[in-house]
Amino acid sequence: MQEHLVVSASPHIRDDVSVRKVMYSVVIAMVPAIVGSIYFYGQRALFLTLLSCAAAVLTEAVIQKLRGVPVAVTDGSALVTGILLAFNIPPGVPWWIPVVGSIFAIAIGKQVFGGLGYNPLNPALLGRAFLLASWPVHMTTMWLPGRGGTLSGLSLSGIDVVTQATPLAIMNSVSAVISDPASTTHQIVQAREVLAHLGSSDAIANLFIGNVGGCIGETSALLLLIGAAYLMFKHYISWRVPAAYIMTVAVLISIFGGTSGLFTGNALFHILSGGLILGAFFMATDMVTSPVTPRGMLVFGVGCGILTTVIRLIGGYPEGVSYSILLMNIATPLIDGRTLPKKFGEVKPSG
Amino acid sequence: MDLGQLFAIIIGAIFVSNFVLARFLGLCPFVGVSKDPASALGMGMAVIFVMTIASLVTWFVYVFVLEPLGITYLRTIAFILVIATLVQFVEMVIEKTSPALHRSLGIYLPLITTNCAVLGVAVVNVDDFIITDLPNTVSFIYTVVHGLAAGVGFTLALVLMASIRQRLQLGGVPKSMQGIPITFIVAGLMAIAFLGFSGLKI
Amino acid sequence: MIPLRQSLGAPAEACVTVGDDVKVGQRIGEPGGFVSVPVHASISGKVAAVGRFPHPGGGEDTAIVIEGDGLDEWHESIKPHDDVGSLTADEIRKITLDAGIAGLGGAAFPTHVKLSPPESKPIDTVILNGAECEPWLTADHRLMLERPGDVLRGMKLLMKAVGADRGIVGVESNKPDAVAALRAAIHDGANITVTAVQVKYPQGAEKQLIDALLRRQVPSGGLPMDVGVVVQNIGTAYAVYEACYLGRPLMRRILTLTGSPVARPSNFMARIGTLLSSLIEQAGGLKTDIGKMISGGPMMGIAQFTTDVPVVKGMSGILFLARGEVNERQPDPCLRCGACVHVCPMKLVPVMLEKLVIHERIEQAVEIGLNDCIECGSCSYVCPSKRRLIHYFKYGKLLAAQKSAAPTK
Amino acid sequence: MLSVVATSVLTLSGMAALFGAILAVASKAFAVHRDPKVLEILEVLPGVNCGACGFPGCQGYAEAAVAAGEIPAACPPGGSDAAEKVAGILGTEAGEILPVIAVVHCSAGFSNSVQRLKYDGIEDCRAAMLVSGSPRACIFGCLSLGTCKTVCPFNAVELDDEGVVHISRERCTGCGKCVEACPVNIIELVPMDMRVHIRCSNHDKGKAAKAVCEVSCIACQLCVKKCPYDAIHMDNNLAVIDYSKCTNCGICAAICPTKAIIDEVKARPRAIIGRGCDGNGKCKEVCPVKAIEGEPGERHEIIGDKCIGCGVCLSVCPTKSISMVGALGHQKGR
Amino acid sequence: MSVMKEFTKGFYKENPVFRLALGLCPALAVSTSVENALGMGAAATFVLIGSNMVISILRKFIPAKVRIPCFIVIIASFVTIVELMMGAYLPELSKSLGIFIPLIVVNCVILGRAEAYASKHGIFLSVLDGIGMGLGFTFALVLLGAIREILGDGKLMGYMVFGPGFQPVLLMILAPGAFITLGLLMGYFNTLDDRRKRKLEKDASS
Amino acid sequence: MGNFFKLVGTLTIIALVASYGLSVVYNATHGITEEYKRQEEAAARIEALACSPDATFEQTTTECVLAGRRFEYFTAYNDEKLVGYSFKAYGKGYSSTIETIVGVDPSGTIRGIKITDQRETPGLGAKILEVASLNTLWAVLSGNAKDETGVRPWFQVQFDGRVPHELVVVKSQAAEGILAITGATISSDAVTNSVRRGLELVLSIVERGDAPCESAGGTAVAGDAAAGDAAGDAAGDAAGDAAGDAAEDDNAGSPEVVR
Repeated sequence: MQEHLVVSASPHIRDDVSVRKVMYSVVIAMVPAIVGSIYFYGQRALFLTLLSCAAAVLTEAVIQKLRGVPVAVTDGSALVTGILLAFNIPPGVPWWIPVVGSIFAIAIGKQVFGGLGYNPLNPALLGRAFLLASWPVHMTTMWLPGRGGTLSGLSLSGIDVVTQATPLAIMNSVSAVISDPASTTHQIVQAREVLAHLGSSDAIANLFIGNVGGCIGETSALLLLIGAAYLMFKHYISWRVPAAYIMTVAVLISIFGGTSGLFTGNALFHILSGGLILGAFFMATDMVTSPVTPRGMLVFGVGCGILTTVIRLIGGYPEGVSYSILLMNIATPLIDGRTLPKKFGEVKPSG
Repeated sequence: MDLGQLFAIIIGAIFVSNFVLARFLGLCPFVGVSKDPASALGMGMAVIFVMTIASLVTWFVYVFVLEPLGITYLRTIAFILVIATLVQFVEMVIEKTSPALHRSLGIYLPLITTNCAVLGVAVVNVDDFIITDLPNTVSFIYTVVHGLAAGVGFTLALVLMASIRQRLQLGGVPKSMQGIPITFIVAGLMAIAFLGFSGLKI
Repeated sequence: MIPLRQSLGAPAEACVTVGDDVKVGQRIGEPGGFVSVPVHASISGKVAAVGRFPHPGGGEDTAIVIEGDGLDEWHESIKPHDDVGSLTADEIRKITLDAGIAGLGGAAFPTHVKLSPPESKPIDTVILNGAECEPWLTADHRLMLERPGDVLRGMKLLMKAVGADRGIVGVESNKPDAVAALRAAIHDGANITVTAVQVKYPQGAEKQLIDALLRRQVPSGGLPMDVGVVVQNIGTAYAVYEACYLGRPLMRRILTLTGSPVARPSNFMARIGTLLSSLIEQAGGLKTDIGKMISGGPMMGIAQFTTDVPVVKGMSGILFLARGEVNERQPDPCLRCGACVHVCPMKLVPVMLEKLVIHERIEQAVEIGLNDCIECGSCSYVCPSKRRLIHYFKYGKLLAAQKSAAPTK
Repeated sequence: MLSVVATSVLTLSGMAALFGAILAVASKAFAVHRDPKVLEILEVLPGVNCGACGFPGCQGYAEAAVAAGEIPAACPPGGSDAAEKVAGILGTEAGEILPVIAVVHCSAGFSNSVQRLKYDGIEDCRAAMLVSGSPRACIFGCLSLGTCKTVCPFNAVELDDEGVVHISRERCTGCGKCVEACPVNIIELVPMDMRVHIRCSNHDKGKAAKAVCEVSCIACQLCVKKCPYDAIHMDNNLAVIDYSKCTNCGICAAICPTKAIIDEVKARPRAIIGRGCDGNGKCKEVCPVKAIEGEPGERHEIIGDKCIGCGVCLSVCPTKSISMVGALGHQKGR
Repeated sequence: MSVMKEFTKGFYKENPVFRLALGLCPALAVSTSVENALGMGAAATFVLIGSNMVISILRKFIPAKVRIPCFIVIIASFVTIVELMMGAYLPELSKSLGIFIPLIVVNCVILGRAEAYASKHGIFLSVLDGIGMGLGFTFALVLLGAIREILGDGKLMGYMVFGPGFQPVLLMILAPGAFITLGLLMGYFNTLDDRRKRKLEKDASS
Repeated sequence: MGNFFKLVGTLTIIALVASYGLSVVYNATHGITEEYKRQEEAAARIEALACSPDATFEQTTTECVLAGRRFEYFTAYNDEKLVGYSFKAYGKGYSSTIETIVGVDPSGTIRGIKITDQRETPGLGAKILEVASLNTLWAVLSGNAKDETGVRPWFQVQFDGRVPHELVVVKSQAAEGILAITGATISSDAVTNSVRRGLELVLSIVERGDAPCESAGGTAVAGDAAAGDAAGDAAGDAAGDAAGDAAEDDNAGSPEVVR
């Protein structure tokens, strides 16, 4: 007997993309940055990344088993979360940090809501925020210097660079010194010197390549951009969010980010530091937690940009990227609802 | 009084020590009325209104009645009496003037009385602005602005929560977590995100 | 076997009974309403049965089975009109109706209805849709190549019927031969142009075609006539030509038979009522086991479960997919990637629509445009999670219709 | 200076009096007419907002009831209990509401019926009808995709592994949502106490029906003939029970050759022939299941596991020596 | 309903925090340590018993229209008593509970019980209900407090639980930790409840 | 109308009874509370100054307003000999105003501080009172706990012997200053900064003998004072810490309080 013909609703042909394909493409896109991190920070970076991934995948599998739903860890989404979380922690932390972070990210950030596609906030960023709130010392001091370089990419004198290892943190603290009326003239001169160093082309080049102190995967703008370009080429991420995000930061920093009045900010420095590239291309673009409407994406990006700038300039954290994305994640449903595209041929709603 | 300080109070009450997410005040209505954004907004507006008025009235009661008479220990009972009356009064007015709004807020309008955010704002006001030695005009303005801003912060959290819950209702959440439990998880995650505002230098 | 449901709207009512002799072109079904067309016999013979048979539109429907006598005698009413040039608009409409012409693009909307715009909506342009609706189908393409003159003649009649003074044939730019053939066939005096449009699915959807050609957007919930346009299919124009010049009712149509399992993919001028199984024989049979048989194109066509269905007026093609080509993957959770939003030609948000329909929030779904969906299939096509978006939208529209139809007690 | 006690007492009671007065005045000034009856009715309604009454939710029902001054329509979930209470509030007499239950007239499973196509799409009967018609070769029957289950507000519908729909007697309130939703219209609301049902809706002739489904009604007319109460008739090749005549005797279910009739009575009484039997054999003649044996003139006996407790023999016994025993006579396997 | 049932329902079946989702504000705010949780629980229980008792006595005399204001005044009085007593005899605890003592007034548990129970039942049952509910509330607070204190501070009742190597999860002490812990606990209780119900149903059907 | 009086009457009577009852309780407890506070403060002053319990204190109320409150200080004498000064500092912490009593010796170094009132988060900000106990719960339960009475909280001990410019919160033990509580920079800041401001004010008064705030009570001073508050108010708890460097945020933006 011949098998029955399949009957389904149209369309009868499908593109061959799949969730797995998308997820593994993201993984591939992050490979350059992983390789870079191993180069800059040594094997420990790889070790932490692997731990983080293993914990994420395992947690996902265990919870899915417990919930009695099909175990679908092979779709790669947990792996992506694991890598992204590892990218967001300093390379010098103890081994249990990425493990606990991954467990939190997957369990509370994702599976509680039903798993892939339902979580309102980016799990990897939640994991990071959780770690940051829980073990602030580990998360803000355990930097490793880049290969052959200094923590900040420059050699500095007179400033406490041990605990303030990332370039952005140094920028923040010297800015504070400059704007503090209690600072002595000598301190201010010194601070200005540091500031000039940070803005120098050498420092910017170091930032671009990634040979500075920072989280495992966030430092090398170059390698991240290679991955991002691949994803954009594949149309898995939209240009809207990163573009709006980075442009907003650039504009706002240029205007307000300087220490000597308006329009003296160093936008390039801010864009290349503090994980902004990683955030803008890999985390703000997270499909599940960002808006689906084109206008919504722009609003989302601009919102992230504003919040990042606000947190960087007047907030308690030097980088601000993860919190601003999380905050905008919260607002995503609201943005989606308010930015529905104009329907084809839509007439002005009457009344 | 200076504007910077006023601004600090506003930002502080809305973002940094958000009444719901950082101070745990007003959780019952936060859980109850956050099912759809429209009524969340309505409830939020009602709370903003009540909080502002309550701050104003309790300031008068405290500064002109309780303090001069030396019976500040009665502040709790006096404040709650004021608030209860106020809310019931507002409820009657809304029911008369806008039945639609009244229906969408349902039973939660009377619950504003027992919304600890309202009594909370009055008590916080006393601690932060009234018993300090600020001149009366200044403490009055701070008090009212703080009430208003706290209400706005409450509304912000409420509306955001409502829009997220609306999305969550469209599937996914495991059965035992549905409803209030997941609302709390979301609140927790929102609170984590709001940690990003901590340390704002204004 | 000729089903009585040949167009959108009410099916026709049989006006012959079992045992009657019928001839080619004889009317065997009377229209069941204004939005309905008559049905004609496509062969001569004896009526063998009137009953419920599988219909390519899905499910079963009443059909008249005619046992052919092989004589192919034409009914006496079939004779060419003498002076086609002097036909008035009303007469053209009448002929169209009598000939049972329905849109041959796929939806089978009765043509005479389209040709009767209300006074308040003057029509200035007739667009002939030569942008083949779907990939794989080439029926319209063949027709444009082989009968360009007749197609344009039919078009002129259509323009006359609605009083439009301009005609545009929109052809996708990957068919330069068709453009050339049509252009060559245009003779002086006729205000007809042939325009090549971008190759982009769903360019053949009428609203998108109007937008591409005239930059006019048909309002949401409106019809092309709201912007002064009537869009007709190539095949329809040809049918009008046949009806007016030759006096023949619509009893045959061109359709494509294709897909990897087909031995000789080809276009047929097939009589209405021909069983698909016999068409398959004509095409040299099937090489491999088929997994799916689709009436229409791959994007919007209707899947069939048996080859024992007849050709109907709205059938533009038959597509076969081999077993291995059928995508039966279970859907994954929605990633909210937004690809569907990106491709939607109607600028809707399928991702939200789907969720609203799943949770039966039909009112909300309608509010954000459920009924504007043209079911082109683009969203389902691109969805990485293989969600059944179009199916949900069809379902949602059904529920929406039920809801608004439900009497409020 | 007054003492703290005096100040406190004066201030607080003063405030209380003042606010009390404000409220009292305001409640007059802003009084809204709200019918207390609406609230009362809302209290007694089940509050599931199922909409089976045809009004937008229970509130709508209550408002309509008060506006009309009588019960506007039945509240199926609430049943006569709620109706009585509502009527009590309204002061009108409640009409007797017969409790009803939904019954599915099809019992085709995956293994005993023929599929005609492989459906790939949303798990919903209505959605399936949109693209393909029924995936079953029997176009009258159940699609086994569970729309009735999804629409049921009371979790009363279950599909077993075979795809056969079962409706829980305990949970079904007869709200009729499934009846409305079923695209092949095979669900019907029947009186609650009816326990014997035709589980087929196929109007094809016997052979055609049998070809697509083993448990279909093949229009053999056996049940029509055997029904002692004339409660079954044929409607276009399909047996249909007239519930106004049916007595749940279960004869039809016992004799149906294709098991297309279901007998849900779990425990039936059993006939017992007493001493008074004179062996006239009348009971033996009428017994539809041949459960009585005995030589003429001798006391007859009931064959225990054959008797279905239909009670037909009772009425024909001239000596009135047959009686029905207990409802626990024997357990009919499901 | 038996007296015992009336008394124990507050623990699990009608636990004010986990099941009825009442009194959430103090439950989250003061559950940073077991000590505070106990103090708050005791204070709330005292107010609950007192107000239930008084309201039950007065229930016949209070007109419906001013019911809520009257209840609130009564509750507020008891709260103020607690506030004053605590200030005098337990000054340290009073300090650490902060504004949440006055906020007991608007604790939905108390007004809710007054509305739903005490205004309809006799004095004995009302007091019993107050004790039960109060203990249930305390139980919930202590459970939350214990979890948060152990994980967030590595301590229980102010004493270290783990060795000095333990790195406490500071988040648990912060606001997010409170929300998440409560959410997970509620989800857990729901699961338990579900399982219980399913078992009951199974028992009933077999 | 009778209904009206019944409503109002009931409410009034209940309020009457309630307030009577309350005032009785108040009268009974008020004295105890006040007395406790007075004693606690006195004890704290002595502890902060590490002087003999017989020391006498002389209160001075200044024109200055600091942190929204009129600034007062005590001059302590033991046997007619100047021992030092003591004042109360108010700093806005994360969830409360932290009251600290500071003892200063005549040379201007801190002799000790004692935090007398705080409602900071237990486990976080409240660690400003934490004694670095090594006793575990198990040790306590098994009765092996070491006696730790009289041990002063490590955070407060850090203030001993400091002069104003050393009162800076730092995040690592390597740096010179007051080591912050992990995750609770706000609370650490609040204490440190309020102590420093008070100290500077006291010293300028006693050393130079001038009352540097003629404009006390005016809006400018009030605003300044409040600005100090705001910085504390605005800052979150664990957060500032995480920044790793926000230690100086409190005084970074705002001008010094008193000229």
